[in-house]
Amino acid sequence: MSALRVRYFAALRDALGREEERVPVAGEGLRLAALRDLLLERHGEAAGALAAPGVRVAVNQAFAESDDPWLVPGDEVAFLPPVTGG
Amino acid sequence: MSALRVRYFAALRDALGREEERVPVAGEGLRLAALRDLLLERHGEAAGALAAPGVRVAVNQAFAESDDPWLVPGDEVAFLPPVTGG
Amino acid sequence: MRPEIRVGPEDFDLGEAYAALRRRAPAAGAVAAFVGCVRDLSDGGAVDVLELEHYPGMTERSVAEVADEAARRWPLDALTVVHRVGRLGPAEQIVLVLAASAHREAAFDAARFVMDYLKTRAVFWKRERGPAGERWIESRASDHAAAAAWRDSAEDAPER
Amino acid sequence: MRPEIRVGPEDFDLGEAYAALRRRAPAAGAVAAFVGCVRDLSDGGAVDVLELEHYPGMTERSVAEVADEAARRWPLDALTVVHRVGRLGPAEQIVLVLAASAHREAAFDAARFVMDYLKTRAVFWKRERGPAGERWIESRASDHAAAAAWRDSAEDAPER
Repeated sequence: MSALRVRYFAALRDALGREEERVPVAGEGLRLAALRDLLLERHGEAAGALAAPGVRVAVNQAFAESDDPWLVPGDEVAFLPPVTGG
Repeated sequence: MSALRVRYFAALRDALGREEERVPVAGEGLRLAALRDLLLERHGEAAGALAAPGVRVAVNQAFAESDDPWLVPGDEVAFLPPVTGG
Repeated sequence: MRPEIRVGPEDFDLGEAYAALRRRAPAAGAVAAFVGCVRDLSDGGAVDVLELEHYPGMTERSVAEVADEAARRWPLDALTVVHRVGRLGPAEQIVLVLAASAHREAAFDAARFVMDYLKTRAVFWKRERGPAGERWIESRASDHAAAAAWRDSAEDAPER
Repeated sequence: MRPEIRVGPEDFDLGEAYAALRRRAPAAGAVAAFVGCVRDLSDGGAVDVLELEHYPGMTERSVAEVADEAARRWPLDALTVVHRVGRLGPAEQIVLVLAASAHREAAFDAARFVMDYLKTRAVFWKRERGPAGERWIESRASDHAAAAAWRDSAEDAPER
């Protein structure tokens, strides 16, 4: 199944109105930056929340330090608002 | 009973070889400084421990900040080595 | 020393967790502990329910990383971190930290470090519900300052 | 807020003391705790027995003064201090501090302050017995430095 699993947590889930979605990708994959463009196109204004200050992205449950990571089908990408544990 | 109760704790009890003693005083009492002289006379070298660094004196269970306090019969005077609680 | 980590909805018992820690570190001279509970009043007003969301898998790893960092910085004999998730009512327990060391300085420092880092690095999100509705709690500047202070002091961290 | 103080030979139970503290401060968001135990090894070598001497009356008052000073410095909802006396074996519990407050900073600070001040101001004396004989423990310079640091910071003590 040639898709990414994209997950939204906490306030971002509320903003996007969903907790996850499948994003089909071509076999060779795409950069995280390209996924952002794709999500903006798909969700319009609501996707602005993904670029809010403090929002971080995890690729396969590890924080991405830039928009450079290359994503391939099967990867799990999560958008995480600032954490408030403890 | 016209006496002070003088108590020694911990290492000072070992040094003086006793945990307490009665020191008779005249009706009008005496200063803590005078009690020290009296104890030096009574115990000789052993009483040197009472003037060791860090030793404090409590009069009626409150720390004396100097050798000035005036002691009257019935008072309790205690010599306390540096504390090591906690 | 392998930190004991637990993330889940179950409540914890400080006395039992302490007894278990002492079994792992019977010779430790000092144990510092912290328990965080739901307050009935927050910046947003009265609180009826606190919901703790997490990211299963990533959350456990983020807590373990905080604990491992504490174990690198201080000579700990044992370390326990328990963090609850799900719906909690006022006064319910949220988080437990126990740190055992030979001396009190390391035990206190490590417990406080773990709490400061959990606040800013562990993957949890809190939502409050009260009479005024519900809201996601925002991260506190003071929590980030507390965590940053440890980072700044990393070079002269105690090496006892 | 009236600190709960106990000085005596009886052992204590952290879990029970915590439950009692929570009953006095049910709304506190943060509880910091410390337990100090007899180490089986000290500067003087192996330890078989630790003897804790005190001055009945004056000792209780000195502990209460430390607790009261903590309560003046931080906004505490509850504070418990238990200190044992008499003969203790290796790994036995000596001292317990529990501090409850709205926020973790005050709870941690108060618990640590109480320990630092107990070390230098509370009227107890420790004697160790081991294979090498017995000796009165000397007060540690690091304990005096820790207590002095609080005195120096008195002016900018947190007033939360």
